[in-house]
Amino acid sequence: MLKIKILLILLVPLMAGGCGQPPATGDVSPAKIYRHAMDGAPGSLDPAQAASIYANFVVVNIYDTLYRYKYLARPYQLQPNLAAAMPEISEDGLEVTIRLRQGVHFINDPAFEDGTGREIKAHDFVYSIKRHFDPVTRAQGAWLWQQRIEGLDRWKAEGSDYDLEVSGLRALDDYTVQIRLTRPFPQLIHTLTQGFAAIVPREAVEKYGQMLASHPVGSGPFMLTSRDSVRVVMVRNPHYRKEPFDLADEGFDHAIHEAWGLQKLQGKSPPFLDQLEIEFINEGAARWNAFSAGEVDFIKVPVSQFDSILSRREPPQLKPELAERFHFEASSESGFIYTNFNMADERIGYHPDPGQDRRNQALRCAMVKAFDWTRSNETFFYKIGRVFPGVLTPAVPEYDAAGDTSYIQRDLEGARQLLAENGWNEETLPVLEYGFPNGVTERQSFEQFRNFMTDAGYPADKIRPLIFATYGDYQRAYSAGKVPLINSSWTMDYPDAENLVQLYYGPNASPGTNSANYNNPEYNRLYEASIAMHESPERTAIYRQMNQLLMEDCASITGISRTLLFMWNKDFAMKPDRSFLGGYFMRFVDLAESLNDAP
Amino acid sequence: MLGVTFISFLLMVYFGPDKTYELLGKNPTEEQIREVRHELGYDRPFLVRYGDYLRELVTFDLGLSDSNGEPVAAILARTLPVSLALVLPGFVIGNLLGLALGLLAAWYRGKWLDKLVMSASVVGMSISFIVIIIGLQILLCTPYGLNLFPVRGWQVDGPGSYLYYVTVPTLALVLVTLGYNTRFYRAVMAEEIERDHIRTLRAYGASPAEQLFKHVLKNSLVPVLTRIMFSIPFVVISGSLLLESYFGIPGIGLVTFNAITSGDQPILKAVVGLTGILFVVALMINDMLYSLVDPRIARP
Amino acid sequence: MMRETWQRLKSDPYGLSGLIVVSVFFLIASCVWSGLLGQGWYEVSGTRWEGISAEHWFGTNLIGQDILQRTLFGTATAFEVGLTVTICSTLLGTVMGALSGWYNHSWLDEIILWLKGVLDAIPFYLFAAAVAFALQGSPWAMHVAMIVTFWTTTARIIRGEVIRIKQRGFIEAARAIGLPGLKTVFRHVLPNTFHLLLVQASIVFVAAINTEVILSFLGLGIQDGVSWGLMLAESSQEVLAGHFGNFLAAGTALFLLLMGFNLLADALQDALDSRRIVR
Amino acid sequence: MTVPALRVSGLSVWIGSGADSIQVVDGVSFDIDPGEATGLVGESGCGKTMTAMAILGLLPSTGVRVSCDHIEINGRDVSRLNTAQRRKVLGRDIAMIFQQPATALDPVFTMGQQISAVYRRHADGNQRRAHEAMLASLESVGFERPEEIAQAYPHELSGGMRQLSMIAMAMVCKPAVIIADEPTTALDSSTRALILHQLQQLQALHGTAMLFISHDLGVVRQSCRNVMVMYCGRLIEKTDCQNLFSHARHPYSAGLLSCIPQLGATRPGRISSIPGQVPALADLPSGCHFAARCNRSEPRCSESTPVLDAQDKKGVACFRPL
Amino acid sequence: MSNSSLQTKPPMLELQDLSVSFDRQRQLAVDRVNLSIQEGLTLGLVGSSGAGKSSIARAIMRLHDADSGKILFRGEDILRMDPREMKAVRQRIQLVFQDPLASLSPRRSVGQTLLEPLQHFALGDTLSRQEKIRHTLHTVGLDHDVLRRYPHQFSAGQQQRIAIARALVTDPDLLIADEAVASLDVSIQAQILELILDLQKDLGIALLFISHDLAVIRQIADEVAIMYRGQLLEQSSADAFFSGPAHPYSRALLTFASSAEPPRLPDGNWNLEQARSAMEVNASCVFAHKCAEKMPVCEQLEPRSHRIQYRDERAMEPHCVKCHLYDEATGNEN
Repeated sequence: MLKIKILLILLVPLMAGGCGQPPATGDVSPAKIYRHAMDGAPGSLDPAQAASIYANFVVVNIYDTLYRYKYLARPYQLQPNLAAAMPEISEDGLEVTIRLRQGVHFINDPAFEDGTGREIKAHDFVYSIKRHFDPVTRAQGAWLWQQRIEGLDRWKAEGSDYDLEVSGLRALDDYTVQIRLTRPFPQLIHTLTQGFAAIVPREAVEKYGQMLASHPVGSGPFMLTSRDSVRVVMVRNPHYRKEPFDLADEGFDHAIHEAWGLQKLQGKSPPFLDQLEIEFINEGAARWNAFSAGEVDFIKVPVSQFDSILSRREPPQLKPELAERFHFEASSESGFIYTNFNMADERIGYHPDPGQDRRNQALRCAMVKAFDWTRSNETFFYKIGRVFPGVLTPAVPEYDAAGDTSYIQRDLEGARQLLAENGWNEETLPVLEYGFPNGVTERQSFEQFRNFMTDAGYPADKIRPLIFATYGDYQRAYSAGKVPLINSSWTMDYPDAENLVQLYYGPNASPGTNSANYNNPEYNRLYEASIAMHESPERTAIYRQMNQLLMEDCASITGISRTLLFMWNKDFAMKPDRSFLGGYFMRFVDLAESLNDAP
Repeated sequence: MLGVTFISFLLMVYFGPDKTYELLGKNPTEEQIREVRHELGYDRPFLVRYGDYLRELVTFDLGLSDSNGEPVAAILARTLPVSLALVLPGFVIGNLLGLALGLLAAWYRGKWLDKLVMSASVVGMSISFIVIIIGLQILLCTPYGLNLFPVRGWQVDGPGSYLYYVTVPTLALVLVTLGYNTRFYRAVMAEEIERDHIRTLRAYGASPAEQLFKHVLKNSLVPVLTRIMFSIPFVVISGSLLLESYFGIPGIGLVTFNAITSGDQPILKAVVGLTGILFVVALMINDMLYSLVDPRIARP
Repeated sequence: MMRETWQRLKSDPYGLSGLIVVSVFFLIASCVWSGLLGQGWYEVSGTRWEGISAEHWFGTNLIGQDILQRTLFGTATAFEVGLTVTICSTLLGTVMGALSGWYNHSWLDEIILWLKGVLDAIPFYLFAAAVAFALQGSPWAMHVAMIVTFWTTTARIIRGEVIRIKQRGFIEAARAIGLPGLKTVFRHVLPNTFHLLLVQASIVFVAAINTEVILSFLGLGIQDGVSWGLMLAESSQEVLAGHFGNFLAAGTALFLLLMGFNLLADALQDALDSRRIVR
Repeated sequence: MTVPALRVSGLSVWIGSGADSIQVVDGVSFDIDPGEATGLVGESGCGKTMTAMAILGLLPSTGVRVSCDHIEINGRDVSRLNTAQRRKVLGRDIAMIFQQPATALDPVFTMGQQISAVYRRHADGNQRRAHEAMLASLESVGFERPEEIAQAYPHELSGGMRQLSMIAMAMVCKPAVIIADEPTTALDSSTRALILHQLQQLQALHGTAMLFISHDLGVVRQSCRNVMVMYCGRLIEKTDCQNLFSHARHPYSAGLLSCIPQLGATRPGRISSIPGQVPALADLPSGCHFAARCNRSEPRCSESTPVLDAQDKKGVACFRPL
Repeated sequence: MSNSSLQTKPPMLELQDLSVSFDRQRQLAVDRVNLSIQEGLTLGLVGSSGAGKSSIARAIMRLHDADSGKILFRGEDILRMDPREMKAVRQRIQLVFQDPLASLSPRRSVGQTLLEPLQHFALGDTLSRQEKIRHTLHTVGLDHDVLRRYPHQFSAGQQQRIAIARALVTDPDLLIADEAVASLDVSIQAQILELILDLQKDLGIALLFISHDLAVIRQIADEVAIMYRGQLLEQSSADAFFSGPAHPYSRALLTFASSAEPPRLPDGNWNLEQARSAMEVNASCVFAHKCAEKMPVCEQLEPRSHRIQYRDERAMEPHCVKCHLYDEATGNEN
């Protein structure tokens, strides 16, 4: 009966509509349209609020930053973008002078005097950074520069008057910016590649106010035409500065990039696309379906599909029938996933009584031992995630591939023994809440976590879920120290390990990024000592030492870096990139050679 | 109306989600937290915030989304048409089909046709909306089924693409409402058919068509209209919420869903206010229709 | 009275099969509560996405939990939610409906009607979300949201019926001997709404289970434990990858239980029809 | 001999199916001549209304079984007609007036619309002529301002006016037969008198035959010349009114008559009542259904059934009539 | 039995200028009515529907608030009683309704129904209550095996007997029967009337018998009161009334009630349309718009209620009429 009903109902619209066909797109139109799928949606498109990967992605394609990373070179190398050259840095590392390219204009917008975009000047950069220190902006990037640029914090304290000059952030002339730092900040240039540091015209801010977030006025390669909850559409900025692509300079490697057809870009000026559409598809399965149905040209493959697309895991390789149609790249994210213990919680963290403090440490270490990274990797990351001990992810040079991995080896016996030795049993073990924001995967992670713990003898009813309706509420709760077990992930802001080790720096405790509230004086001291250092063997040694401290204290169950698989249509010549927050430039994406040459 | 706004404000805004931490940068200072809370207005007294809310509703100045800074009014203006286009076919078909089946079953009540329709409607009522959505998606949108329609999305630029995107959600909506509608309409019609004045009609030789379409239908218009009117606000918002979040359709439901999961209060406030208004409007139209349809109300 | 109802119910094949289905599910739920079944719902006993086997009748889910165990446990969750919501909302609805019907046109009636109007005007999922926010983290948030919204229908039915019954002679008779209002309501009015309450309760039960599924799917549902809604939510991430275990198990169980309840509700409605009793 | 306007013979009705079915009308046969009013009297549940509904074919097709030899209107057998043919007869040749005019009229159409719909259905589709016929009919039942009534909805009229309108509706096609089922039961005594008066005048004017169903012997006496008494689904006595009141022959008829309270200057003595109760239809005694309550019964009364001569105007179904 | 001998006794129940209005529209349902009921006697209250008969009954039971006037039960004003006193009065006055099925609680067995008043008034102990119920059932002609059954399992006549039994179980002094036989078939009506007459004879209770049917009233009442649109138009002993109704309305009612054939319309304006439009006419006599003997004064002045003097032997009996025809001051044309 049900069948009949369904059939009947199915037939009606089918017959009436003669069956819908997918709407005609790209391939018949001469315009070059590229459709990108993203696994999340950006919130605000105001650069000052481009805190998420997704927002950053859109922002850096609409606005311009002073620096960027080379398109193809890995590990990452900095490259001037709107800046004319790499910065001049004084001996003491405190004074940074940056020269801007001349003749670069904002896009045309009614915000400007005669509706045409004016030239970008040094004071625009100064203004854009200052904005982060104006409470009205609701900026999220200020933490990158606060306490670091001379006078900026005071400027804020004095009321954020843009007409007042900040001693550490000045436009020397129309094309020269000078930044004076309070202490050496080797990562400064990295921060200038981020969407946060994108250059915003003051006229637009004053005209649109908060609505700048939905009405961006930039100077980037693309201009926003529409956005809604599921997609944004951008078109080429016709006045984008001419800047021919130089293969060698961008780090071209024949072995990898030739197959992707990137050599054709040589000498041409981006952007190459006429239209850029970004679909936001949270659902992995839906994203995959959209991709396999040809509705989008590029995706980050959802883990649930790894099974069906890979012919081998190490290194990941695409099945031949897919490889015929798609390009493929596997890369490891620079961030990682981990579970912090809230060290400020006396049930599990620091305790004024030294004996209890020790027992708590034993409990944490037992839980670390009970955690089964292999299993977790297999379940959620198709066994191709990269598990590593501590906080130094495989993506940074400080990672010690030959180091001791016992921290991430499951040792149930050891865990039980540790518990027993320290007087932990079913009665004495504390009730612990495992916090997570609402979500299927999050819940599954929790249930798996609980299973790992019960395997080591932790009673199931003593590990309880603490579910939050929104991510913000979850953050609020753990920032307030209300969550003993904090499931979290970290995406690096820039490819420098400093961004990782600061996660456990005592003064960064909640509400800062140190959600574990880890506070080891030795660790703190080492961090402070390394603060002025560039990447170097000395700094690596310090970082590894810090990593060791962290593991000894068992402040966190850590960690795994996901392996990201990207697939894209062979119609396009491109190089995917999404391992950290800063920068993903769509301006270099082009139609593949064969298609491009077709009339 | 005041009650609607008050209760929803109390629950959703005052005790509602806190967006502060999502809007904060990393490693924030206490001062920054205070600043954001101030910017979001969380630090103002309850009554002031409620008063502001009412003023916003009355002046239709709904502010900007906390998430993406877009004016809420613009978001509504953009998403409402999409939602309407999405749910309207299902709503209309679901009601018309339900009405037709209900009428049919009521006329043949007790006969096999009635039993068939009623059993089918029980089956329909017993399938969860979620199961229908997922099931239809598997059946129609994936290689495991017929793979005829898109899994998600909404890129409508003409009748063809409209059909392409709207079919599966419409089917889901029809399937989930048809059982309930049929039952309801059958009950109404059956009651109406058993009324004495229909017997009078039969005694005076009126044809079944005249009985059904002239007298039964007109007499049952009041409950039918009530049901239809009052389901509109909910279909537009609640019904589209599941459909849109599952099929990735940029309508008001998805916006609401995102607002719930991200705690975007200006949007939540607007949506609640909007449904409140819709509800009141439905109430008014309903009263108006009553008096048009039923002379006992028009001329007491 | 009850015997007649039972007789009629027994002679209705649909109703009887509905009753049997519901009873079987209730038995399962009882077994789960008493610890006989479904206790392994959280245990990882297999590898991910195992197919059907002797060990895992319905296969396993992503993290290797047995889907059968989870389905069984989900039955208990469904009944736990269904019973709680049904009992509370029916009680609340009865009291409110009786009050507002008995004191028809009084300020009390007006207030209750207003409250009903307000609750009806707020879209349910938003309301549920709001309650979830307001009761942040409470495992009862979903129950509260449902109870607070579901009582209105019951109250409306009871109010109408009370107003109708109030005009009947036997109420006049009770008032004529000076029986106090509350006593009259409980002794003479409410027993006559029993048949409506029973039917309405079964409808609320269906609605509660259905809603639990949707709320859990949206993530506003149960906290610890597993429910069919959570399984369906899981399945929504799997079905497109070709793993149907969760979907089939939870979808079928849900369908069967709802069907059983719907059939039972129908049969009850027929069996308890007061007009037929009078005749 | 004239052809009777309504001839019913051997009409039986069962409720339910198979072995559980209950016979509610048992072999009812009678004639009504043109212009003649015949009352059908009996206590509630005796099958009066069932008889009327069966004559019109208004009983539901499920759960009820009807059988009859024939039902003739002006000599034409209507019992074998199919539904479409029967529809043509209903309202044109035979019309019915119901007990509750408040519910028997459609609340959402005006009286005028409802009456002219009947006329247009059967006589003349022309809207204007139907309107005129409708007004004429309303006027003929005694309304002084028929236009007002035509524009009124049923709820705007008093009970008596609704019933008069109903009569106007029945009369609009000037049918050969009218069946009036307790037309005045719900009304005041003054309104009742008025309606009976109008009904009688119209009937006389158009020569319409009328089957007048009532539980009230007084009302039947006022409006009918002939009367039939029904008990437990059977006709037990047929006679003219005068005769019944002066000389009822069936013990039940006599008992019924004696139950009616009398008006008079002096207070009447004790009223007599029929002992016992009406048996349940599901559980009728064999033979004469009244035997158990009858003080004249003898053994054969419960063994065999006394019969009433089918088409005679007078008769009694009793072995020992008074 | 001579009514005149009882005349000197104070009445059991007396209504003095009782007015009752409907809930919403402040229209009077009962308009300054004076009535009295003697111990052990039956007052038949007659009128068409909407005349205010039931409102009087409801006002006596305080089911409906009276606007003004007094209801004296054995000299005490019911309207001014506190709940405790009222409870005592309620035990003494019982009601029987028109629709027997509707007046019995469908989900309560006969036994429970009969027990309730006993419990409420705390009469007797458990044992004696059962005995009392059994006895009362016997009185109304039912076996005690009905106790466990439910109302719908009985015929209409039996249901009414149960309702009467419920009224009798507290041994009341006054029974108010509000159209208690109107919905019954004649044969059952006769049985119930018989029962009521017997009960009254055996138990000596007074009866306020409300009916629209004059024939029934003739059967049962000692005194007759005629109501029309809230007003009491005539009151007299039954014999006097039926031998010579005074008010034009009473005479019309009698004409309607006689089962003469063909149906005869009494004189006066009984046209339905007229009746409808007349509702708005504010004549001073409520009956003026239909009255065949209307005089100019009837439209101007409300008639007084006053006694008619007869010349015959029944002159001692009170016979009150509210009509200008009998008022020497205003209606002297007669």
